[in-house]
Amino acid sequence: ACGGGKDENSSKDSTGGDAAKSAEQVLNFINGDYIPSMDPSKVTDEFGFQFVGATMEGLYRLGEDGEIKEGIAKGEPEVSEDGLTWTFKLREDAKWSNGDPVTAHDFVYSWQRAVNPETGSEYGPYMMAGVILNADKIAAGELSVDELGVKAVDDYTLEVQLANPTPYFESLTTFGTFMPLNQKFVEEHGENFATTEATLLFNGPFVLDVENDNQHITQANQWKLVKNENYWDADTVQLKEINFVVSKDPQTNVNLYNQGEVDRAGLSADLVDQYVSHDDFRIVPDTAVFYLKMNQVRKGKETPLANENIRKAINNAIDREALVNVLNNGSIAATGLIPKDFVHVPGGGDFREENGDLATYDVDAAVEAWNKGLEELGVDSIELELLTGDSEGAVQTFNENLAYQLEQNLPGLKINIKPVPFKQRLDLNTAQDYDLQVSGWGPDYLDPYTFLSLFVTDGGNNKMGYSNEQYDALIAETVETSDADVRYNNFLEAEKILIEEAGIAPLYQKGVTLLQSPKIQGEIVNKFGARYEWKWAYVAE
Amino acid sequence: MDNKNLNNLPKELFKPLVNQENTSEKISRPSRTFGQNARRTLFKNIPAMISLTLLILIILMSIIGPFMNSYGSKDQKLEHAKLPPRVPGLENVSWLGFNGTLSDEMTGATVEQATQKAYLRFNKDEEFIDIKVISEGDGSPNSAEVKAIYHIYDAKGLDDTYYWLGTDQLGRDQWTRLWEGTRVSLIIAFVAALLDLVIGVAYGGISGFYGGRVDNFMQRIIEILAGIPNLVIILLMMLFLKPGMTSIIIALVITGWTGMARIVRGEVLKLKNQEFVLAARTLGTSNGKIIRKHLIPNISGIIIVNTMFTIPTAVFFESFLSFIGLGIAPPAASLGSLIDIGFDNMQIYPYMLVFPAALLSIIMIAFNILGDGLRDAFDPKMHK
Amino acid sequence: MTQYILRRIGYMILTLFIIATVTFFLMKLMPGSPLKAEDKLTEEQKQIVLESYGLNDPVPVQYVRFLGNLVQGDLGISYNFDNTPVTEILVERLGPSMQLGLYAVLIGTFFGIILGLIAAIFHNGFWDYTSTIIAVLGTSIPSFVFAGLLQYIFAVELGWLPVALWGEPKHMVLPIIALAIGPMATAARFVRTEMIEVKGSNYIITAKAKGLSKSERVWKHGLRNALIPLVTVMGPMIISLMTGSMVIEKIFAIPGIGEQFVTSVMVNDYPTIMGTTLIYAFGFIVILLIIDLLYGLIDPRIRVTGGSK
Amino acid sequence: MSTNEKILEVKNLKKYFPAGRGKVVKAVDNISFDIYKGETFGLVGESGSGKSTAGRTIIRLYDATEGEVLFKGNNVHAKLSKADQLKFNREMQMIFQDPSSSLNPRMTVMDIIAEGLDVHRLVKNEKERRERVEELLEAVGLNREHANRFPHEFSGGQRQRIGIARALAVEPELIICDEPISALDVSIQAQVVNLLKKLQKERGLTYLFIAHDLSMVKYISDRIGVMHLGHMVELADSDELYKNPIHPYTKSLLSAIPLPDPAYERNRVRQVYDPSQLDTSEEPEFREVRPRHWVRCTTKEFEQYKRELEGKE
Amino acid sequence: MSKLLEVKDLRISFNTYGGEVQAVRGVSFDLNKGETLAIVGESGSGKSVSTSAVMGLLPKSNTVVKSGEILYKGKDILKLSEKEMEKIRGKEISMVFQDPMSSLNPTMKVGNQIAEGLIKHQGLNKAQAKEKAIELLAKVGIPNPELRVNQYPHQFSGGMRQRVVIAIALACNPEIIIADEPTTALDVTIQAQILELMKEMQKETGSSIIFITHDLGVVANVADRVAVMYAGKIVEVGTVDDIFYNPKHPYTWGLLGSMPTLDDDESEELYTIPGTPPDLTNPPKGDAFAPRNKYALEIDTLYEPPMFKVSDTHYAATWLLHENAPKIEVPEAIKKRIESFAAKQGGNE
Ligand SMILES: Nc1ncnc2c1ncn2[C@@H]1O[C@H](COP(=O)(O)OP(=O)(O)OP(=O)(O)O)[C@@H](O)[C@H]1O
Ligand SMILES: Nc1ncnc2c1ncn2[C@@H]1O[C@H](COP(=O)(O)OP(=O)(O)OP(=O)(O)O)[C@@H](O)[C@H]1O
Ligand SMILES: [Mg+2]
Ligand SMILES: [Mg+2]
Repeated sequence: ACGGGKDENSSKDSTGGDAAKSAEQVLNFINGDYIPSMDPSKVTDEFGFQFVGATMEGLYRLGEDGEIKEGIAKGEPEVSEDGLTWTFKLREDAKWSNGDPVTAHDFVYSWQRAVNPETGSEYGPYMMAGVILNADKIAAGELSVDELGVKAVDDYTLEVQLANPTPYFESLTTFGTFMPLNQKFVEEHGENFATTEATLLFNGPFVLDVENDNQHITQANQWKLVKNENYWDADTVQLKEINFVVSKDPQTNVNLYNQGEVDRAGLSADLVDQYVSHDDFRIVPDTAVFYLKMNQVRKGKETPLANENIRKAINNAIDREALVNVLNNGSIAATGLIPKDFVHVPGGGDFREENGDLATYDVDAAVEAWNKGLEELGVDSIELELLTGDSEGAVQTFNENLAYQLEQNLPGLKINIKPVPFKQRLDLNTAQDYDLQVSGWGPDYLDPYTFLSLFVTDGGNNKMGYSNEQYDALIAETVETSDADVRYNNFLEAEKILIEEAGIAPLYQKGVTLLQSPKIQGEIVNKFGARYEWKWAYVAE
Repeated sequence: MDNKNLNNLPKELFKPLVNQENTSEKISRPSRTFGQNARRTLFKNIPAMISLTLLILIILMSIIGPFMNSYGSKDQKLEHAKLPPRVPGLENVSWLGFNGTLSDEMTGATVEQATQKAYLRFNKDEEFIDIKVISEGDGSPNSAEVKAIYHIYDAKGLDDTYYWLGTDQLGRDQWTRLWEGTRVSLIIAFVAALLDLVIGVAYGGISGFYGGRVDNFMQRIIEILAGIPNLVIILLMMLFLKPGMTSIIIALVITGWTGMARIVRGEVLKLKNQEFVLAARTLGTSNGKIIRKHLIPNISGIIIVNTMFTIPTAVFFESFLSFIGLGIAPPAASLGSLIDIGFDNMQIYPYMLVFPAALLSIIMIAFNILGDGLRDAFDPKMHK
Repeated sequence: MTQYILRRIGYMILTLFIIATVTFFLMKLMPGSPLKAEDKLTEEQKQIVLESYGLNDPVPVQYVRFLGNLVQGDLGISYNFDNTPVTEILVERLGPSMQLGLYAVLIGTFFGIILGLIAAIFHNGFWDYTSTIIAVLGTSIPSFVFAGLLQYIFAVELGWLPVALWGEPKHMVLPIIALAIGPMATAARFVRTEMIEVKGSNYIITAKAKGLSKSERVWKHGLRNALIPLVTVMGPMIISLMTGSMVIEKIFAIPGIGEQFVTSVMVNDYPTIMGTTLIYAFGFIVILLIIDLLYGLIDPRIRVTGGSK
Repeated sequence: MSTNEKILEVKNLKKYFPAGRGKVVKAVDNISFDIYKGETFGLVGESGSGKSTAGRTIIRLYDATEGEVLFKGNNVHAKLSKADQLKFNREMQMIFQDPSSSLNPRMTVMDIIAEGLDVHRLVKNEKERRERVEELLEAVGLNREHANRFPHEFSGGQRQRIGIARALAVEPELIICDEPISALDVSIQAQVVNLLKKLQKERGLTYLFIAHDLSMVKYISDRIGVMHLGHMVELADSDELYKNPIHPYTKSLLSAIPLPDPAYERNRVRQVYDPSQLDTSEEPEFREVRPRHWVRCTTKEFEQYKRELEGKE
Repeated sequence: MSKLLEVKDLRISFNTYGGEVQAVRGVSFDLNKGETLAIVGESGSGKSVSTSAVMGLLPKSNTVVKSGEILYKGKDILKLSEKEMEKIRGKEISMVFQDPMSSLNPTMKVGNQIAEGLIKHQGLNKAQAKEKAIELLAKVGIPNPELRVNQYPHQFSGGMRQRVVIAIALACNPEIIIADEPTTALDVTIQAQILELMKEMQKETGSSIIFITHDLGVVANVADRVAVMYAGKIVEVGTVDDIFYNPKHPYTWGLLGSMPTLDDDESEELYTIPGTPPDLTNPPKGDAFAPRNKYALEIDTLYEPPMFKVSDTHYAATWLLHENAPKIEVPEAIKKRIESFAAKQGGNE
C-alpha cells in the first residue's frame, strides 16, 4: 500500500438470531470505495490488492502472523549460494478458473508484463527494480522484456535471477504484482483485459462475481467473492460467498451494521466514544506508520527546517500520546519509523522494542533546541505551513492539535494549516512544495527496507531534502548482503540516525476501530498487501 | 337631507362662494418618497422585522460573543474535550440540556450487564454515573435497559467550569467558536454578496444597456459559465490561491455573479425603453448619467432583494465546501466547518451539531424572510 | 419549428465546444498526473508511464486529439479507474443520479405546487404562513443535516426503511425525500408569488364574472399561468439534481455521479472531471432547450411558430 | 401663426425594425412632410401605424433606415459633433404619452425638470436652478411647492405638465408631442391642450402633435397627416382634411369619431375602409391633389380624386 | 318599463394602509329592461366600484359595504351567498371589461373560454358548448369562427379580442350586461365597430346594458340614459338628451365643455375643470365638487346637495337648482356648442 491515511471499512455478518442462517457460510461487508483496478500489473491501491489477493494466488500466500504459506509453489524455493538464483517448483494441480493449468510460463509472462514499459505499470518497476535481474533496465526501455531474470525451466519449474540478494523475496511473491497471468487469456482480451468479470481469470480461493458480467469492474458498487471450485486448495475454503457494497459515510456504515445488513463497520473517531462499550467493538492494529515530514529545501531554497536543532525541537515538542487520544481510533504513538509487531530482529524481539523509543516528548529539550536553532538562524520567530490533504474529520482535528502543540511548546513558532484535496497533497509533495506534512507509509513486504529505503538521498519518497551519507551507506549495504545480522544492524542504526537528527518526526502507528460480528472466524489481517485473508475464514454459529 | 329642510335653508348661504381658495393644484397627501414608503412597508412587516432584529443580534454576537467568556477560540485543552453544554443557572433545569451531563441508554442481558456497559461507555467513572433502570430484562440478550447519566464536569473536577455550549474534540469552547465561525461565515457571505453585486450590476447593466450584439455576446459568456459546474471552478481557485477565506470568496463570486447579472440585465432591458429614459436621452443626458441617475436607482430595490438572497446562498455554499473539505483552513472555524464536525458527532454529541446547524438555519430563514419582506417593500403595489 | 431547433442545436454545439476548450486548458493548467504511486517511481519510470497516457505530447497536440476523440464520443480514460473509459463511468453513475433527481424534481415540484397553491389561496391566512414556513425551512436546512435526520428517524429509530444502499425501490425513498425538499420549497415559493399575482389579474376576474367557482378559477385558469415562471427556474434545478448530489449520494451510499464527481475532484481525475463537466454542460443546454419548448407548450404566446407568423 | 419658414423637413423617411429571422417590420415606410415654424402639425392614424416611430426617428431616438430629416436645414441623422448634438437636443424636445412612465419615479420634480438645465449648463448655481424650475412649474400651472415632491404624488394631468415643463426647460423650438393626452381623463385633456396652446402662443413653439383622438387633433393642429401602416396616406390643412377627406382610410377614420351629440350620433353612418377597393395597378405615390392637400394614390386614383374634388366645389 | 335593477344608497369603502377610501358614497340608480344606462365621470369617481358591486366582484379582503342594497329582480344581491352569486354571474348579469388584452386567459383556447360559461350555466356538454361558441363568434362578427375557436387570444387583434369578450358576456343571454369601458383601449374605428356590435346584440336579445365610459362621444352614441358620477356620487342623471342638451350640473358642463368638436373655433380655449378630484380618504364636507366649481355657493361648503328634480327623467345634485340659488346660466361655451348641434341637426334633417 502507499502513503496516505485513507480509511476503509469492512465488516462481517451479524444477522444474529437465526442459528441456521448464521451457519450459512456467507458474509456481508462494506467496501470503503470502488475497486480501481483488477489487473495485477496495474493495481496500486488497497482495494485493488485486496481483491487481486482474494481471487489470485502467487507463489506463496501469507498466513497467520506473516507466516509464508504454500501457494502455487510447492515447498520452499531452492536458493543459490549467492542468494541470487531462486528456483521454485510449482504444483501441477493448480488451475485457472477456466480450467487451464497454472504454469511457470504464466509467472514469466506476468512478471515481464509488469516491467514492460508498454504496460504502464507503476508497481511493476517499483517492486521489481533492484530485485529481479534487469527489471530496472527493462522498465526504462533499455532492454527487452526477454532479458528479465525469470525463466520457466519447464511448465512447473520457475527460475528467478535476482539483482541483489533479497532475503524477503518469498514474501514479495505474495504481493499482487507478482501474481501469474494466463498469456493466452490476457492477449485474447487485449485492451479489455481485467475490465469486466468476463475478462478476468482467477486462480485464487475466490472468484469475483458482479451481477452484470459486462459491467466495468471499476464501476460496480456491489459485488461478490464466490468460492472458486477450481482452486487447488478448494477444500480448505469454507466461505461460500462474501458480499460487498460500497459505502463511504461512517455513520451510515454503523447504521447498516446495526440493522444487520453488514458484518463489519469501521468506526470513525467520533463514533468510537459511542461504541467502545459495544460487544462487537474491536481495535485492529495496522502496520502503517505516520510521521511528520519536514521539508529542508523548498523550491530550491533552504527552509528553517534545514536546521537540525529546529527539527529536533519539533520532534521533541510533540506529545504523541495526546495525539493518538485525539485520533481515538486505536492508533498508538509511534516512537520510530518501523512499526510495532512488524518484523523481528534475527533471533531477537520485535524491531521496535529492540531500537526503543527514539522519539520522545521532552518539552525542555525541545525548547532548548529551539532556542539554539533560532539563534543559529538569527531569527526569533518562524512561520511554517502544515500541508494536510484529507477531509476526514479525525485527521483534520489531529492536524489542528499537532499544530497547536507545536505552537504552544515552541515560542515564536506559527503554523498555518493548508488543507488541500488528497491527491493534490501528493502533487505538492512530489514538487517538494510544502514545509510540514503528515505522511504515512504502509509496508509493501515484510522487511524494514520497505520503510527505511524511503529516506535515502533523493529517494522517491524522500521529497524533503533529507540527506545523510552514513544513512545512505547503511541502507545500500542491506541491499547487497543477504546476511540477516548485518542487515538488521544496519536497519537499527539507520533508524536511529534518521530519528535522532529528526529527519522525520514519527507520530503514530495506525490502528483501526470497528464493529465486527463475532461470527467471523479464521480471518487473517495481513501486515501488507491484501489487508484481509479469507482463505481460512468461516462463519461460526 | 330631505325636502322639508330644503326650504328652510337660510338664503344667505346661496351666495356665490367668494374667497374660493386657489383650488388649482393642491396635494393633500403627505410627501413620501419611494424609499420612505418602502421603509414603512418593511417596518410593518412583522416577520421581516423579527428577522432583521435577529440578524442584527447575530451579527452583534458574532462580534462580541467570543469575548463573553474567557476562552479563546483556538485554546485547546484535551482534558476538557467533548464536554456537554453547561450554563450557570440553567444547570438545574435538566430538560434544557444545559446541565453539563451526558446520558445514554444501554442494553444488556441483565441490568448488571447493561450497567457495566454504561460504566465502560463513560470512562468507568462509576461514582459520577447515575444509573436509572428502564427495563429489568429477562436474561435474553439486550432485554435489560438502563439509562446512564454521566456527570462529566464533576468527574473531571470542574466544579466552577462552564462551557455554555460545550466543547469540541480538542476541548475548545464551542460558544466562542460558534460566534467566531458565524463571523467568518458572515464575512464570507457579505463580501461575496457585495462582489456579486458590484460585478453583477456592472455586467448586467452594460449588457442590458448596450443591448444588441454586445448583449448577445455577454449573455453567451454567462451561458458558458453557467454550463461549467461551479465545483470545477472552485477547485481551480483552490489550486491557484491559498486555501482560506479569500479563495472561498473568489470562488463564490466567480460562479455567483451571473445570477445578479441576469436579473439586472432583465431590469435594465425593461427600463431602458421606459419613457423617462427616452426623455433623458432627448435632453442629451450622457449614457453614464442615464445609468447612474435613471437606471440604477430604479433597480436598486431588486438588487437589494437579490443580495438578501445571495447572502444565505453563500453561507450555504461555504458550508458545503467545508463539508467536502475545501472550506476554511483550520484552526479557524466557520459555521460550515462546525456543522461538518457536528455532523460526524451527530448521534453521540448532538450539541456539537445542534447549535451551529440551528444558527445556520436561523440565519438562512431570517435572510430569506427579510428578503421576502424587502421584495414586498420595494413593490409599489404593496405600498398603501 | 425544425429550423428553430436546428439553430438552437447549432448554438449548443458552439457553446459545448467553447466549454470543452475552456475546461481542457484549465485542466492543463492544473498540477497533477494520472500516476497513483508517483512517490514510488523514479523520474524516468514516471515519464514512461505518462507516455502511455499520451501526456508527454505538446498541449496543442493533446488538444486536437481530445477534440477528435470528443467528436467520436470518446471522453478519454479515467485517471482513477484503471482502463475505464469516462463514458463508461458517466453511463454507470448517471443512471442512479438521474433517476433520483427526476423523481425528486417531480415529487418535489408536485408537492411544492400544492403547497404554493394552498398558500396563495389562503393568502395571509394560517395555511399561507404554514406553507411559507415549510418552504423557508426547506431552503434553509442544509441537505446533509436533513438527510442525516431522515436516515436516523426513519431507518435507525423506526426501522421503516433501509438505512442506505441502492438497488431496490425502497432504497430510493429516503434519498428522494431528502432531495425533493429543495425543489419543493422553490416551487412552493414561486407558485405562491405567481398565484397571488394571477389571482388579481383581469382574466381571473373575467372568469369570476362568468360565474366560475373559486376552485374552477384556480385550477382551470390560475394554475397554468402561475406555472409559467416556475418552468424557467426548473431548468437549472433539474440539471443540478439530475447530475447528482454529492452529499445525499454519500450518505445513502448511492453509486451516483455527484459523489463520483467530488471524488474525481479530490483525486485530480481530470478526464472524468472534464467528462462530467461536458455532460453537465450538455444536460444544462439541452434542458434549457427543452424548457424553452415546454414553455411554448404551457404558454401559447411564446409557442415557437414555424409556418404561420 | 405659422410662417413659411420650414423648421423640419422629413424626406422619404424609412424606419424598419428587425422582426427576427430576417423579417422586418416596416414601421415607417417612406414618409415625407415639412413642418413650418410656429405651426402645429398633427399626426393621426390607428394604433401601430408608425406615428410614434416617426416621432422618435425624427428626434434621433431611433436611427433612420433610410431617408433624411432636416432640422433647420441640417441633417439630424448625420454624425454630429458633441456640441451640435447638444444643440440639437436643446432645440428639439419631446413629450411622451404615458405620464406614469415618463417621469423617473426616484427623482424629485425639481431634479426631473432641472435635468435639461444641468445637461446644457443653463444655470449657474443652485439658486438660479431652483428659480428656473419654479418658474417653469408656474408656467405649466403647478405650484412652486411641488418641486420637492415625487412623481407618484401627482395626478396624470399634473404629471403630464411636469413632462411639459421638463421639455420647456431647455427652451426648444420644436416639441414632438407623442399622444400627450391619450392616457388622460377628458377634463384633464382639455387642461393640457389649453396649456400647450398657451405655451405655443407665448413662446412661438412648433409642435408635432401625435394622437389618435381626431377631434383633439383637429382642434390643435394647423395641418394634419394621416398615417396608415407606416405610410402617410393624406396630408392637408386641418379644416380641409375634415371637410374634404379624400383617401378612403381618412374617410373611415373621420366617420368613426363619436361626437358628444346624441342626435348626430343617432344618424351617423360609418364608412368602412376596404383596402381592396384601392387601385393596385401601380405603386401609389404621394401627390398633391389640390394645393396643400396631398394624398397617397396611383395615377388613376389621382385623376379620380381630382374629379371628385372638382365636383364638390 | 320595469325596473330590472335598483341600486339604493350604496356606500362602499376600502380599507387601505392610507386609511379608509370612501369610493362610493351613496349611489342610487336603476336600470330598466332593455335600456342602456351610461355612467360617465372621471377616473376614480367610483364607476367601476359601484358596478363591480352589482356583480359581487369586489375583493373581499378590504371591501366594506357600508350601506345600501342592490335589488336584482327584487332580490338583494349583497345578501346572496357566493354559491348563489355564481348562478347569477355570467348567466343573469355578465360583464365586459375594459382591457381586452388582459381579460382573456392567455393560455386557454378562445373557444373554451366562451364554452365554460355555457357548460356551467346551461348544462351543455363540451361538443354542444363548442358548437355554440362557434355560433357566438360568428355572431360577434369574427370571420372563420370554426378555425378561430381553437386559437389562443394572442392570435387575435385587440378589436377581435374585445369581440370575444363580448361573446363571453353574451353567451348565456344575460339580462344585464355591464360594460366597463369596453372601448377605451381601442382605436376609434374599432371602437365604432364594437359599439355597433353591442347595439345590434342588444336589439336582438333585449338585454339591458350598463355602459361605463368617460368618453362623452361614446355616451351620445350608445346611451338611452346617462348618470354622471363625481367623487363617489351620482351628480346628474337623465336621458341622453337631457344631459347633452340641457345639462344642469356644473360638473357636467365641464365634461361637455372640455371636449372639442370638429367645428369648434380653434382660437378659443377649451372649457376646463380646474384642479384635481378630491381625496376619497378624506372627502370634503358639503359638495365634493365645490372646490373646483366656478359657480360654487356658500352652502356647498356646508351641506351636500340632494338630487333636485329637473324633469321626470332628469335629476341633478347641485344647489344651483335650489329655488334660492342665483340663476346661473349654462356657460357660454357650452351653450354655443349646444346651439351649434341644434343648428347642425337642423341642417342635417
Ligand atoms: N422598437 C421596436 N422594435 C420592433 N418593432 C417596433 C418597435 N417600435 C415599434 N415597432 C413596431 O412598429 C410599428 C409601428 O409602431 P408605433 O409605435 O410607431 O405605432 P403608433 O402609431 O405610435 O401606435 P400607437 O398609437 O399604438 O402608439 C408597430 O407594428 C410596432 O409593433
Ligand atoms: N380594491 C380597492 N382597494 C382600495 N381602493 C380601491 C379599490 N378599488 C377601487 N378603489 C378606489 O376606489 C375609487 C373608485 O375607483 P373606481 O375603480 O370605481 O373608479 P372608476 O370611476 O372606475 O375610474 P376609472 O375610470 O379609472 O376606471 C378610486 O379612488 C380607487 O382608488
Ligand atoms: Mg405610439
Ligand atoms: Mg374603472
